[in-house]
Amino acid sequence: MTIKICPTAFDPWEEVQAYQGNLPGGSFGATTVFIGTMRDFNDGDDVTRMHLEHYPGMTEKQLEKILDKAKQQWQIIDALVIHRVGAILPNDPIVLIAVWSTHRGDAFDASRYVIEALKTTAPFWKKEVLTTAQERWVTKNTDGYNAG
Amino acid sequence: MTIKICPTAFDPWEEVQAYQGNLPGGSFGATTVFIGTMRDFNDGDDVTRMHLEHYPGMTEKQLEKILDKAKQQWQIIDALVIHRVGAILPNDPIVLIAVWSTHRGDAFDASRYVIEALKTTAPFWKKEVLTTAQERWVTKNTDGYNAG
Amino acid sequence: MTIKIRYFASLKERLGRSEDTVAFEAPLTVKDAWYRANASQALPVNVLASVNMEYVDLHSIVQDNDEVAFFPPVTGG
Amino acid sequence: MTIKIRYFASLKERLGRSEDTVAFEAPLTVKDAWYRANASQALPVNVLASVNMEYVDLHSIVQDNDEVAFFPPVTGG
Repeated sequence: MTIKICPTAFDPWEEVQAYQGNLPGGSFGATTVFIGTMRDFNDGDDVTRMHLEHYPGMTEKQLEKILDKAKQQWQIIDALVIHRVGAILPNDPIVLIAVWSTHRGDAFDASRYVIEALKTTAPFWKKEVLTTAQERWVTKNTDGYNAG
Repeated sequence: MTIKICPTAFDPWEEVQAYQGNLPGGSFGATTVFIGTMRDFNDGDDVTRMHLEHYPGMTEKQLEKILDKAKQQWQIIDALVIHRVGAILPNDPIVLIAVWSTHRGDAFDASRYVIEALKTTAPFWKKEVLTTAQERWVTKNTDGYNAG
Repeated sequence: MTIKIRYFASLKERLGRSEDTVAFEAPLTVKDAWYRANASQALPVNVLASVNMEYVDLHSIVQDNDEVAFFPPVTGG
Repeated sequence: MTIKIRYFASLKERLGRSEDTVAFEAPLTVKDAWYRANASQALPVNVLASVNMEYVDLHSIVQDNDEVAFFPPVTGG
């Protein structure tokens, strides 16, 4: 289980490929990856960049708790969570959640759990900069099950 | 929407990276990837390789129907499905399902739907070769929701 | 009128062949087509059937030049 | 006894500072700690609070040297 808070841009596919290369081959049957990417629009406005603030120390602690709970509930072989902080541009990956398991049900359910728990309990905050140069804090996350 | 039936080994991360490179940047907020990988054990036996048979023409047709249904049910920007056929070794990826959407709920639900529908309706059949050189057809897929 | 029948996977191995051609004159169901080609073999339990690469039930009527297929439950993914 | 209070994101901007130090003698709840540091500011609706990087409710009692934090609903991912 690995958690990375990442102050610079990362390539999600290279990260997952490299991480999987260290897992014992033939042991896992299912891998799920979720990637949240910065869009260039939100709530009807064009967004030029974003600043992502976090609470160093507490963020890692909360992410570890989330992965521990996932591991208690599902049969997980390994998991990787990467989250960007700092200045973010449209099309940059913000979050990566990868889960390896024997059977697909565990990988799907665990990765869904991890992203929902992260969005409600991991201390990260987004501030958007619009094309009008106006800045605004994102005040709440959308519901992942009935996303608007 | 792209479907590939692939007679030789493929790198799932490079496939997704390349495919995503052709999507308009900033348009999608969520990407989910599911990869099914060949394990070196099944039903308590060590498996040395596998042969994957399909019904050329019908397989593609059924996969297209599955993606069309997913597109009717969820807000999907794009999707990529790759499935191996032929001789497969442990640790080889067998299937890749990638879905791009604006919000995560759609990507998660659609990719889950696609893998479950593929496993019940796409004409593929697996034959395992055990370390004992014995060959056996896999007779049914596990349930993805309560995988044993 | 003729149809082609194709077999896949364990069913193909068990029958020892991958296809048959069946000639017919009166309306024929998919099930009838099986017994024309496999008089001595009961239609396997859980068998799936398609006509022109679409799933059908065993009581569907086949047409001239149709491609009928029989195969075991699918196990891809 | 003293605690450190930290503020994050929009709350930090609104208050115009990122931390306070509060000295106390009698038992103090998290909510009390807020009013010691922000006498004139009502505790924001929906505010989240932590003590030593674990979520707590506003009636938890703080201890000497605790790190208390207040912040708006989280919006990562």
